[in-house]
Amino acid sequence: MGIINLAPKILDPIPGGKYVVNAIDYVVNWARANSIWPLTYGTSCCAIEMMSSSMARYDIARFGSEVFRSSPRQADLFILAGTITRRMAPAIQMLWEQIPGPKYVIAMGACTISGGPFIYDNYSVVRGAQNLIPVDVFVPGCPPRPEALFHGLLTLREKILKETCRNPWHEGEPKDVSTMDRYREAAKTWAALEEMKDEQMAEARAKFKEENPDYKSTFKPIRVKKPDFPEVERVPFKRLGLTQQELFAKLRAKFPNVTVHTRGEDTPEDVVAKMPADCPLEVMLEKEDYLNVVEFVKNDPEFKMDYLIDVTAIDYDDHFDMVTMLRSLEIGHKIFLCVQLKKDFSIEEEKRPTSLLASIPTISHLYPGAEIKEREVYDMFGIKFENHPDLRRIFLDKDFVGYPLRKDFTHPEMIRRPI
Amino acid sequence: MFVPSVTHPIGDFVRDWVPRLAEYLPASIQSEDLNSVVAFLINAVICIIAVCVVNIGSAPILIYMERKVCAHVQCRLGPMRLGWHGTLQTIADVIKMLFKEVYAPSGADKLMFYLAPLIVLIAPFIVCALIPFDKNLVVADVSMGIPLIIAVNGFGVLGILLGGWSSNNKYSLLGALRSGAQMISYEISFTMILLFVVMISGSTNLMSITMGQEGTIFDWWIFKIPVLGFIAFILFFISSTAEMNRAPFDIAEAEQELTGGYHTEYNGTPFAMFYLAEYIALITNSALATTCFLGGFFPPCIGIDAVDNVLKMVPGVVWFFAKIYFMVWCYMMVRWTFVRPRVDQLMDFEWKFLLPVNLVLLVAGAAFIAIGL
Amino acid sequence: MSHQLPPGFRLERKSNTEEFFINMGPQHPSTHGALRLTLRMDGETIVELVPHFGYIHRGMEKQAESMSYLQYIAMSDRQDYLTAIQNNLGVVIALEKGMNVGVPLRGEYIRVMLQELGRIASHLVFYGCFGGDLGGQTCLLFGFKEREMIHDILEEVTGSRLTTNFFRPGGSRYDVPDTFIPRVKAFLDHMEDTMKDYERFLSKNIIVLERSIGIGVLSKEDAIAYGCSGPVLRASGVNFDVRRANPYSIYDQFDFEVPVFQNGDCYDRYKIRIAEIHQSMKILRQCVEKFPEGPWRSKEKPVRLPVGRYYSEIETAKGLYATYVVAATTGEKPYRIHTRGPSFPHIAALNKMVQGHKISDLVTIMATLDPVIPEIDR
Amino acid sequence: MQKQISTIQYIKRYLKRCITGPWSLICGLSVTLKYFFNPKRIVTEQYPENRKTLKMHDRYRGRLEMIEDADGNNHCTACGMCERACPNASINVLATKNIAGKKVLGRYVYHFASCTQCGLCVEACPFGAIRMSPAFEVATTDPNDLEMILNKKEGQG
Repeated sequence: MGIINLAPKILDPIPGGKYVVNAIDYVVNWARANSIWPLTYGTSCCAIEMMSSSMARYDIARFGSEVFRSSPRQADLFILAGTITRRMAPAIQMLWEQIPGPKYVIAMGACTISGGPFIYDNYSVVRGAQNLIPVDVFVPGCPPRPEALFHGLLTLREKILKETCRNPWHEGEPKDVSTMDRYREAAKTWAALEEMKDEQMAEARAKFKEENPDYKSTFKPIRVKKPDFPEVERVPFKRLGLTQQELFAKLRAKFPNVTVHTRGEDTPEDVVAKMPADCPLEVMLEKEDYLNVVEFVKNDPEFKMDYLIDVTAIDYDDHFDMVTMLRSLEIGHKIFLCVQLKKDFSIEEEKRPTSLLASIPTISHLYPGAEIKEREVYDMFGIKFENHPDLRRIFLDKDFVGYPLRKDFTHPEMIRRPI
Repeated sequence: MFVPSVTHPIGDFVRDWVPRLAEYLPASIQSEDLNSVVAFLINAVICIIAVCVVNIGSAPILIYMERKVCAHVQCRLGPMRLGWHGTLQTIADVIKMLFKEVYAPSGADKLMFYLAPLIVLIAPFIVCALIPFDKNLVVADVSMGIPLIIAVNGFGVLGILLGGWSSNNKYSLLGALRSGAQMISYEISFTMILLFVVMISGSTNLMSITMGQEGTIFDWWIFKIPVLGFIAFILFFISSTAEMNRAPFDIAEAEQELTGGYHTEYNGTPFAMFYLAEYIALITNSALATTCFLGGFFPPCIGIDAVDNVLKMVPGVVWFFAKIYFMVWCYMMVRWTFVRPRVDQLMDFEWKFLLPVNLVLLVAGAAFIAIGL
Repeated sequence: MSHQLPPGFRLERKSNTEEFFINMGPQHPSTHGALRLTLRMDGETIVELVPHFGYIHRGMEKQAESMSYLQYIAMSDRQDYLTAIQNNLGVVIALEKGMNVGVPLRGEYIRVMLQELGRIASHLVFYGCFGGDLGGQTCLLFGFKEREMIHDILEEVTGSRLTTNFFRPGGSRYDVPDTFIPRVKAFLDHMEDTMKDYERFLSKNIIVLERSIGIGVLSKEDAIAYGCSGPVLRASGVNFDVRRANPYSIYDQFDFEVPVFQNGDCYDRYKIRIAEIHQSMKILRQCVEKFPEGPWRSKEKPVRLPVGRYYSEIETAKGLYATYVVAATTGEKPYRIHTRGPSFPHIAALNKMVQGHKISDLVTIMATLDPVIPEIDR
Repeated sequence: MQKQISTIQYIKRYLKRCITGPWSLICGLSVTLKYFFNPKRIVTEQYPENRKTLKMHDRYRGRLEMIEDADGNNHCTACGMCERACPNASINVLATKNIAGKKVLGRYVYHFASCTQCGLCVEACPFGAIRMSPAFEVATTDPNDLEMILNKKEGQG
C-alpha cells in the first residue's frame, strides 16, 4: 500500500500521468471494494446471523466475501459480531492491529454500536466498539438480519470506492463514547429547552387562558382494545419421587435443625404441606450441618441425590443465602439446601465490598461439577469455599475489584438505569 | 557441446532463424555451438513464459472454478456480482492482495519467511515443464521424466516446513510438522504408482508414456490393464491429493484446528503465492494423472471410425486441457464432500493400507506383464 | 525439577519429554465463540486442558435485578441464542408458577410446537458444526440450509429470526397466523427427505466413524458427577429428559421416545441428536394433527410476583435449563434471577474427555458438546 | 477403554472396513453429486437484486416507527409507558406543554443504536401510537444517524 500512495508523486509531473493515476485508482479501488475478506470472529448472537449470511440461503459469496479467514493477517474486514466485554477488549484490539491495511470494521448489532441491551447496570460490557477501534459502518439491529449485514457491506463498498491515491485509506482513531448515556443526555437537553420555552410561552399561555376560559381538548386518545381471554387455572406439573412432606420429615428426623422458610405463624410442616406439587422443597440449614447433610442425601438410599443442578447464592443486607440444588436422577425428586451465611462484620466497613465476607466448606469432592459452580459463587459474591482445589475468579479478571452480584457493588464504569 | 533439446512448434522456427541472423555478426565470433546455444536460450525464454502463462493464468480460473463448484455442491450460487456470474472475482482478489500491507511477525526469521513461498512455487513449475501438452508441445522432453518429477515433488515440502518454522507460531509449526510427516509418507506411494506406470509402459519419458496410449479409450493405461489400472488410478488420486495438501488431507492447514497451519502468519503477496502454489500444484497433478492414466492428449476414441474422425479433428491440446479440468473437478468434488481424517489416522492409512496395496499392485502388474505381454 | 505450571493445571508431570502449552482462543474457529482453552501438550497429544471463561460475561444476572420480569424474558433470548425460544419458556414457566396462571390448550400447543422447532434448529446447527469442525465445510451449509426454513416460520410467528421474545405468562404474545400449520407440515415433509440425505452423507462415513467412535468417552458416572444434561448425558447411558421426568407444558400428552445411547463417545452424541430430530418431528406431526382451536392466552395480568422463590426447569436442545427467581418484595422487579445453563458443566467435563487425545479430537469433542458460550458466561 | 481382540478378529474387521469404507464414501459423494447436478436445489436469495420482491413478514420487528396519518398527526399522549417498558432506555418521550398548558408530546427520541427490537414498547403502548416497521436497510457510516426523532408534529391535545 506504500507503493500505490507514491503513485501521484511520481506520475503527476509526467504529462498525462494524472490519467494513469486515475486508472490505477479505478482498478485498485474496484478490486478492494469487491474483494472483502472478513475475519472469522464472533462472540454471540450476531455471529450466528453472520454465519447465516454466509450460508446457502443468503450466500455472502455472491459479494466475493465467503473467504472467511481465521487468521487476521489475511483478512480485510473485521465484522464485530457480538458483545464486547472488557475481558475481550484487548484481544479485539490486537486482532485489529494484526489485520494488514487497508482494513475496515463493521460494527454489527446493537451491542457493538452502543452496548445495546447491556448499557445500564453493567460492569463488564464495553459500550460500543468505537471505544476500542475505529468503526467504518454501523449495522443496527439485535441481531441484524443477513440482508441488513449485506446492506452494511454495500455501504462499506461505497465508502471504499471514495478512496483515491491522493486521499488514501488511513488508520482512524478510536472515539471515547464509553460514558455516554444517551437517555440522560437527551432528557437533560430537553429539560433546558423546556425551561426556555416555558419562559417564552408564559405570556401566550396566559393570554390563551383568558381568551378561552373553558377550553377543552378535542383530542381523545383511543385505547387499543385488547381481546378478552379466559382465566385459566394452573395445573401443577407432574412430579416423581418422594413428596415434599416425606422428604422433609426424613431429613428432619436425621437433622433436627433443618427448617424451611416460614412466614407468620405457620409451622414448617404447614408450609411444606401447602407447597404445590411442582415446587421443589427448599430447606434451611445451619452452616455446620451443610457438609453432613449433603453427604447424607447423596449416599442415603432413600434420597440418592446424585445430581447437582446448581450452586448459587443470594445477597441480603446481613447475610448470604447459599442455595445448593440437588436432584435424584434415579428417583426423580429435588431438594434445595439453603444455607444462611452471616456476613463477617468484623471487617472494616470500607474494606467490606472488596473482601470475602463468608466462608463455607466445599462440596466439590462429592460433586466434581460443583467446582466451577463454586468458583462462580466465589467470583460473584465473594464467598470463600474452604478446601476448594482451585479457587480462582472464573468470569472476571483476577484483578477485578469487588463482587458484582452483591447489592452494594459499585463499579466506576457502571451507569445506573435511569428508569 | 551438449545442448538439451526443446520441442515446441516455434522451436524449429527459432533454430532455423538463429544461424541466418548470426551471419550478420562478425565472422570471428560465429560458430555452430554459439548458434545452438543462442537458439536454446531463446527457446528457453519462450518456454518459461509459456509455463508461467499456463500456470499463473490457470490459477485464477481454478480458484473461480473451485468457488463455483463448492457453491453448487452446497446449494448456493457462489460469486455472482463481479462480471458475468462473478467471473472477475478472483482477479479482484489478486489485485487486492498485491496492494495489501506486507509484514512479518516479530520473532520471525525474515529471510526464510519470505523465501518459503517461493520454494513452494518452484516445484509445480518444474513439473509443468515436463508435461507433454501435445505431440510436439513439450518444454523439456527429458528421458528421465518420472524420476525428475519424483525428485522435484519432494522439494515442495521444504517450503512448507520453512514457512511454518520461520513464522514463530506454534500453530504454524504444528501445521508444518504435520505436513512434513504427511508428505514424506505419501511420497512413497506416489512414487510407487508412478513406478507402476513406468513398469507397464516401459519408459520413464512422459512423451513415450503418452504415445503408448494411442488408439481407443481402452488403450489408456487406466483401462488397458483390467482392474489394476483403475486401482492404480484411484491410488494415484488419493496420494496426489495428500501430496497437494488438499482436503480431505489438508491436516497441515486444518482451519478448524490450526487456523490455517503453516500459512497462518502470511499476508499479502506471500500469502497469495501460497494460495497460487496450491492451485498450480492442482493443475500439474491433474496433468500428470492425465498423462499417465487418461491418455494424455489423445482423444477418447471408442473404435467407431465415424465418431473417432470427428474427435481427432479437435487439437490434442484441447483434449489435454479438457481432461485436466475433468480431473480438477474430481479433486474438487472430493474436497467438498469428505471430512478430514486425523493426523495419526492419515499415517495409518498410508502405511497400513496404501503402501501394502501398492506393493501388491506392483507385483500384480509385473505378473501381468510376464504372463500377458 | 521445580516447574511452575500456569494456573489451573494440576496433573503431576509424568513423561520426560518436553511439554509445551498452547493457547486456543478466545478467537479460534472451533471454540464456538469466545471461549479460551489452554492446552498442555506432549507433541500432538493433550495432557491436560484448562478452560477459561468470562470472555463474553455480560453480567445479565446483575442487570436482571433492575429489570422487570417482562424485560428479563427479552434478555433471556441472548443466553442460548440458538434456541432463544426455549429460554423464553424457561423464564416464563417460573413466572407462571409465581403468578399462578395457567395456559389454555392452544397456547400450550403453540409452546410445544415452537419448542420442538427450536430444538430441530439447534440440532441442525450441531449437525453443521460437527461436520464443519471435522473439516467438511459442506456439512456446515447443509445444516444451516434447513435451519433457515425454521427461522422463516419463527419469523412469521414471532417477528424475529433469533431473538424471539415471544412467550408471556399465560400464553404467548401473539396467536399463530393461519399459515403456520401448513408451513410446519411442508417443513416436516421436506425435512423427512432431507434427513435421509444428510444421514447418508455423514452417519456412515468411514472417516467420521474413525474420528468419532471411541473419542472423548464420558462414562456414566462422570456424566452424572459433573452435572451434564441433555444429549451429552443421554449418550452416556442415563435416561434423563425433563420432558419425561418432570413434564412441563403438555409434554405428557405426546407419544415420543427419549433416545438413550450407551457408549458416551462422540459418535453416540452425534447419533443421539439425529435421533432427537426425528423424535421432535414425531411430536410436531402429532401437534399438527391435533392442533386445537380456542383461546391461545389466558387473561392478561400485570406481571407481579408474590414474595417467594420460584424454580423452573425445561429441557432445551442442549440440556437442563433452570431458572431460579427470587422475589423479595411483591412487585414487577425480581430480587435476583439465576439461570442454570446446560453448557457450563459440559465444558467442566471437557478436561476429563480430552486427556490423551490429539488436538484434532479436541475439536471433535467440542463440536459434539455443542456449547453456547454466552449461556455459560451469561 | 480399548478391548483386546484376537488377530483373526482384527483382520476380519480390517477387511470389512476395506469394503464398507469406500462404499460409505461413495454414498457421501452421491449426495454431493446429486446436489451439484440439480440447480433447482439452489436456495439462494439474491438480496440487492431482489429488493422489489423482498417483503418482510407483518410481524417483523425492524425498527420503531410512529403511526401517523396523512397530516402527520400521531396518537401519542406522552404517557411514557413505552419508555418504562424499554429494557435499555432506548426511548425518550420528551413531553412539553401546549398553549393550553396541557402535557403533550414534544419530541419522541428513539436511540436506534441501542434498540434491541424486543417490541415491548409496542406491547405496552395503550393507544397504539407506535409500531415496528419492517425496515432493515439501516446500515450507516455515521453513528449520529441512529439517533432518531420519530414524530413530525407535536402531540395533539
